[in-house]
Amino acid sequence: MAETLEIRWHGRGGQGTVTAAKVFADACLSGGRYVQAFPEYGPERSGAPLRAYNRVSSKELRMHCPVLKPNIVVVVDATLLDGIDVTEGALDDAIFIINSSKDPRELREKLKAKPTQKVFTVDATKIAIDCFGRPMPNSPMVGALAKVSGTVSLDVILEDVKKSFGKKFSQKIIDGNLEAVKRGYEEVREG
Amino acid sequence: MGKVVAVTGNEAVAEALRQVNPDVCAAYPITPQTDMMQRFAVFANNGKVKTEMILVESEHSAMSACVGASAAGGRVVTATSSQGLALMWEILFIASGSRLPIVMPVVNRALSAPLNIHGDHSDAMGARDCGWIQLWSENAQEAYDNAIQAFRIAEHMDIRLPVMVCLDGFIISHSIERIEYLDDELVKNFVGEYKQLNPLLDVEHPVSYGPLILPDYYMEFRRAQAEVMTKVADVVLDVAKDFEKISGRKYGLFETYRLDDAEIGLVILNSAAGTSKDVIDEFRSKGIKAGILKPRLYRPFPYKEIGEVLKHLKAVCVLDRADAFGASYGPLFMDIASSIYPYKDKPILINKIYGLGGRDYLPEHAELVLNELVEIAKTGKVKTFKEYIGVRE
Amino acid sequence: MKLKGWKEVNPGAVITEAGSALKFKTGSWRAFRPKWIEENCIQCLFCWIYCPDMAIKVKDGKRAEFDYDYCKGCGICALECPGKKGNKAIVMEEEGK
Amino acid sequence: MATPLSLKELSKKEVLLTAGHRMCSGCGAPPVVKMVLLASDYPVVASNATGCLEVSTCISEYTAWKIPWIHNAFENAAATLSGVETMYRSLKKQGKIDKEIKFIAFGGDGGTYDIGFQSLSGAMERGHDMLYICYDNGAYMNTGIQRSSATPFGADTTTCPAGSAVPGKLQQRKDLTRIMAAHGIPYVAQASPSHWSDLMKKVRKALEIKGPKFMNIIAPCNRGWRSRTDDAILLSRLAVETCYWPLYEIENGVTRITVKPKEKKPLIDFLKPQGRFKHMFSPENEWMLKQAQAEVDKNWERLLKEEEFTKLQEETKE
Repeated sequence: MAETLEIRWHGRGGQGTVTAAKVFADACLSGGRYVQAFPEYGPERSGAPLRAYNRVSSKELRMHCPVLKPNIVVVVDATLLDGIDVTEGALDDAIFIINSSKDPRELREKLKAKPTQKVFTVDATKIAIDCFGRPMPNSPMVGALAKVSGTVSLDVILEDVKKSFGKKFSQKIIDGNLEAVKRGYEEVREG
Repeated sequence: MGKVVAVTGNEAVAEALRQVNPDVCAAYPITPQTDMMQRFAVFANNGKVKTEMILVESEHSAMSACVGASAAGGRVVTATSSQGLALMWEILFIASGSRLPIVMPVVNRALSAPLNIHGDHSDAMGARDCGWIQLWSENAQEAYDNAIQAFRIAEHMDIRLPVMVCLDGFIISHSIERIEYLDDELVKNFVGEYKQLNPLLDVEHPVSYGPLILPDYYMEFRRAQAEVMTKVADVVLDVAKDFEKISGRKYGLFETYRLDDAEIGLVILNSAAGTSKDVIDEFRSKGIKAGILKPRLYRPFPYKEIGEVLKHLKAVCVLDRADAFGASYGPLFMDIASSIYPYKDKPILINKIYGLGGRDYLPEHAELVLNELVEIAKTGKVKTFKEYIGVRE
Repeated sequence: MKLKGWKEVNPGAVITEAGSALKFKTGSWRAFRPKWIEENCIQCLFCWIYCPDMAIKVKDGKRAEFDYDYCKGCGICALECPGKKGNKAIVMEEEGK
Repeated sequence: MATPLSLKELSKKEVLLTAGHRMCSGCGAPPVVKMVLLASDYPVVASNATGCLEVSTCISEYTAWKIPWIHNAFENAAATLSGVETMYRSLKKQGKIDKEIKFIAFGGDGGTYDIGFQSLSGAMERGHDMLYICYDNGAYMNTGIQRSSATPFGADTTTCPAGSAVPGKLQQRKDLTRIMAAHGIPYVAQASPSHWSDLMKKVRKALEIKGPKFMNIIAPCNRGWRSRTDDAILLSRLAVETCYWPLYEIENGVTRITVKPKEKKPLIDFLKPQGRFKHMFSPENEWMLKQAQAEVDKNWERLLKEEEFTKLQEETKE
């Protein structure tokens, strides 16, 4: 892992993207790391494209502005790829993680990713439906990000998801989400 | 070491307020403060604090109720932002003039019109001379730490003045950051028991608050209040010393970053100071002697102390996240200019207005300003003393 | 009276001496002076309850003399006085006569 | 045991608003405050809106108050007292205070009907255990007799002067007592210092009821009303007898007229002694007198019906 990892999330309002960034930040706290998670602030409207950001670092994070040169770009909704340039500012060795049932190679072409950049996909929506019956891809995406970034182990991320769901949700929903994180972690693949 | 968590600035300050456990809290919603008081209300309604909530019908009544509750004889908090602070304006002066130690987090936000809910410093800057102490915070950790220290400062028997704890709207209030919480017991002991002074509820010793003071005495009361302000800095430093003992975190009247041997410097408040520090490191690695001064105690402003640390620089840019319409310069600039005014040899000062209404302050902005300062330091020539940055032409 | 300097004033202008207004005599405001005619007084105490200036002394539930230190001479007491058999127990006279 | 409401017994109590205050000679407000404070056998903490009462009773180092008292600003006597009362509840709950204390706010009509209306409405809705008392003299007297929403129809004030084009205030006064009743609070009443016993009974009753209470008390101002310095009590009595200012209470939704005039006097008996209504007596303004009387009649009739109706409703409940 680079000294400071900067992540940019692309999603739509109502998909839980901001929550995903928060859960990920929480999980990264272990090992004395510094973390940040914040959305691009604006009126949050269901369905509207939005961005959220993470920074994870072994040293104090002082930067308080959006991530402009992400190491990792997470695309929670592949339909965004048609309207938004998710590669903007991405570093030459950036990693893209996209929620899609398609072959990563196909998306690599669509993104016009540089040879030095890596493209991963995970069918997060399908996993979510399988696991808890709702098309909320954030849990599997957190799992996939944990795996690809190498920042957190599966155990830690599962523990954290469990904690963040707290008492607000039924055991069934929590178990479903844990399964979804696990499958996201296991099923993300590179192309 | 206390508990390490990843939380928003609002959450962190709400946690500080829970640990302080005030007697009364007045709350009224306004973005981006709302979820701080919301979180506190959850503590109150779940019996996690002894605090009685007053869910007022406006910020004006929030501050009015705080004045009543504080005069009654107990520890009082409220929080606000922007228009809410503006609506309180009248009563802010009454709180300080009556010497009531109310603590109020202010989640900084722009003022209307046009309507904007995002972070800038126009609200607190507008209230800077209302007799309140102001502590400013770069990040969630500082906001949490300042909130706890604020009670000790406000309630100090030599001071008895209200304190605002400023943090940037959204950038800090709504962003999740790693912070370290202190243990409940430590905070409780640190702030200590509330000490009453002329409590209204002491019916055996009736007092009258809020007399009409005619010209024969008004100036004497104002002069006395001005005198209290001169004692604040020492108390802030004493409280910081005690706070360091329980937290390991050091606070002063302001923070200097690589400023000692610097030739050029930035003066900047709150969250943008952090972003600037990373850029300063880049310039230092290129051999450019740059540093930062970040005020913490903004009111009363430590003119002398700040003048001392800035006087040796060649060129300084003061970055203001608020404009002072019709004045030549932004509010922070005017204070910095006053600080270095007494010195014969002093840096050239320029002023940039940035980040209004939530406009991002990016590293490139700091770079731009630092490059300009390098040039000014070299040539002694200034093109523009004040200008907006990050604005479209 | 010597006025205090700024170092001597109370913090926050709080007044800690309850009822200190008693030191401020308002008797000089009076242009008309109420006169109590005790023989016409039925001790109804209307004057006492209606007096805006707390300028009627009472002792053990009985009316006593006016407190001319404070009486502003409004005449409410005289107007409201029922008197005895049509004779008022309070009449107003020009001050200084 | 509570002090009997006889003047003999009451006169043995200390009056907690002292002499040496600087209200105008013949002002109707101090008797109101005196009666309110005498009515309470509990310790009272008061707040006071900016206004005549406030500036005249607490100047420089002189306070006429022998109870804890706070003036904050013009529009926030209710909000301020709600803060005091909340701190009381907090400290009581914590065992830091054990006394039974009552909380009373005083405001003039400007500070109550107008600028302080939001603060009052909010405090009442929140259910604070306090009594708000409006001493209503029908204009901004402290600043020099400007019209307020409590100024009666026709009155000549400095901002609605009786001119050749506009003959004084052309709007009816706001019926604040009824508005406060509409808040659904447990006790609302109207009182007059002329009827001291009725006034004090109402204060007593209010203080025994937990929750927010409101009393509207007429307080003549001889400067603003342009009347004599000795007629404050007389005019407040005429206000009652003409049914311009009916004495009634609404307790838990039940309306009761506490003083019914034996003979309802014509409104002009109340208007005539006051210079502020003088222009209404000129021939071309006859319509104003008629309209003012009609309004009083209408309100009085409605109040009588309301009394009957709410009584009936209460009886059917039982």
